[in-house]
Amino acid sequence: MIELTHDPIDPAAVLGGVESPEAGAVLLFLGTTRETTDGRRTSSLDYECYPEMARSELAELEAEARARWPLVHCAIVHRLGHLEIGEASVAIAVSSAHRVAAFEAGQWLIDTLKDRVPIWKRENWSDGGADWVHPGFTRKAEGGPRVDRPPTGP
Amino acid sequence: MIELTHDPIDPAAVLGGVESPEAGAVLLFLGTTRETTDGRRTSSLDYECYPEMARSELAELEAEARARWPLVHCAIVHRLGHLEIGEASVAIAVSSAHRVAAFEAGQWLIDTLKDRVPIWKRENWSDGGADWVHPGFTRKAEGGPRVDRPPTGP
Amino acid sequence: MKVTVLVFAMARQLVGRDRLELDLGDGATVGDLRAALGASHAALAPLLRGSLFAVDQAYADERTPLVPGQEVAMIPPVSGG
Amino acid sequence: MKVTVLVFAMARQLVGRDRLELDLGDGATVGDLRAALGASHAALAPLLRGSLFAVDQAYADERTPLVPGQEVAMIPPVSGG
Repeated sequence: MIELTHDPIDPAAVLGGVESPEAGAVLLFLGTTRETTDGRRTSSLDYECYPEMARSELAELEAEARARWPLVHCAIVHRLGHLEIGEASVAIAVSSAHRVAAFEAGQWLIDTLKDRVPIWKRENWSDGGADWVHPGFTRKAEGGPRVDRPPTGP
Repeated sequence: MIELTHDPIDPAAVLGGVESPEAGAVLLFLGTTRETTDGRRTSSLDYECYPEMARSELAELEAEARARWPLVHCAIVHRLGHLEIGEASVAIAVSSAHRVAAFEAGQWLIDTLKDRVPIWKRENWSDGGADWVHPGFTRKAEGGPRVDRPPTGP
Repeated sequence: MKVTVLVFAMARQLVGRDRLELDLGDGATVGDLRAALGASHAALAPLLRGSLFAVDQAYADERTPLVPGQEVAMIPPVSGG
Repeated sequence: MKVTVLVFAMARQLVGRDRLELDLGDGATVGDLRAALGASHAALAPLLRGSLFAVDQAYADERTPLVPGQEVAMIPPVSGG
């Protein structure tokens, strides 16, 4: 089950969606918005995505996870729009007969989601300003973008 | 937070107990009672424990996990008494700034709990009979206990 | 041939729009589009280096051919989760 | 000296009680208790081989000494979780 939503994620509903009498293990991972990132305080976050592709990539993640592990159910919910501190930006829930599959699939799903699914977050800092987060890339507090190392070629 | 309870586990309450603005990752593991074990149908389960020691071993698990990983919060709840199929027998929830610690600590906690904490389950079979589960040990459907291999010495 | 490039996140912020139109030569590939985009929108150049492109909602490589009217998405490093 | 052995799960079922009293020699250890328990309650012998013992609510080894009146728990392979 795949969902992109602007509404708050209800962890109990996500969990309920993967429960089953066939399952001996249920794993829920929540990514939540932290107050401090690298020592700087965040006041809120905004998430945006490329909707059609985010949806198809999430569906592909679920299909790949089901091919790799014997899952009973799998749910991936990603929040979009404006989030306050402490809110969940993503919920991943899987159920399986045995726990190893649930742990492995859950960790693979969040790792691969963060690597591959076209969703971006913007950190809105408590001291003002906001930065889109592009891993491997940083932006000066004021002014234009820069790369971590000076550009060395075209 | 450690709890041994005869009441149904409320996963939302366990989750709520580990949420924090310092946490970027929350992991919840539920062990649930499966309908089928090795092809045989279970109708229900009963759990018993050595209460004082189970409590101290669980507290020791929490302390060890906190020493090994930078956890914000840690909760371990184990159900006792009679459980119907699909009910959770154990809930483990951890929160941490980053997800790797949450996954590693969650998996270590359930693995070590199953290895070390003096709690036992009895499978009540749909076709009648009941067996206490002692890993490495099996009991005939009728009659006395036996080991997997014939005893070879005192 | 004309193609449309969807831009997101910092790229959208840098160009102040959520889509750009580019005019490419016939037979252009994703690699050609990347070069043209860096030339026409210099502010995107640093971010372009770490970005991928998607054609038909799937990641494409540099040799993927484009067709007239194609909608291509520039995917800067993602930060979901 | 008399010691009390708490028994659980299949062990409790096999002996029909949740505690047993044993009379051991002075200076007896957990290993001596294990041997005495197998001799006095033969039905427990197979399960005893895979069991541990706890003294003062902590796992003990075979050399752990016992004192008169000590409460010891027989811990057959656990199956919580």
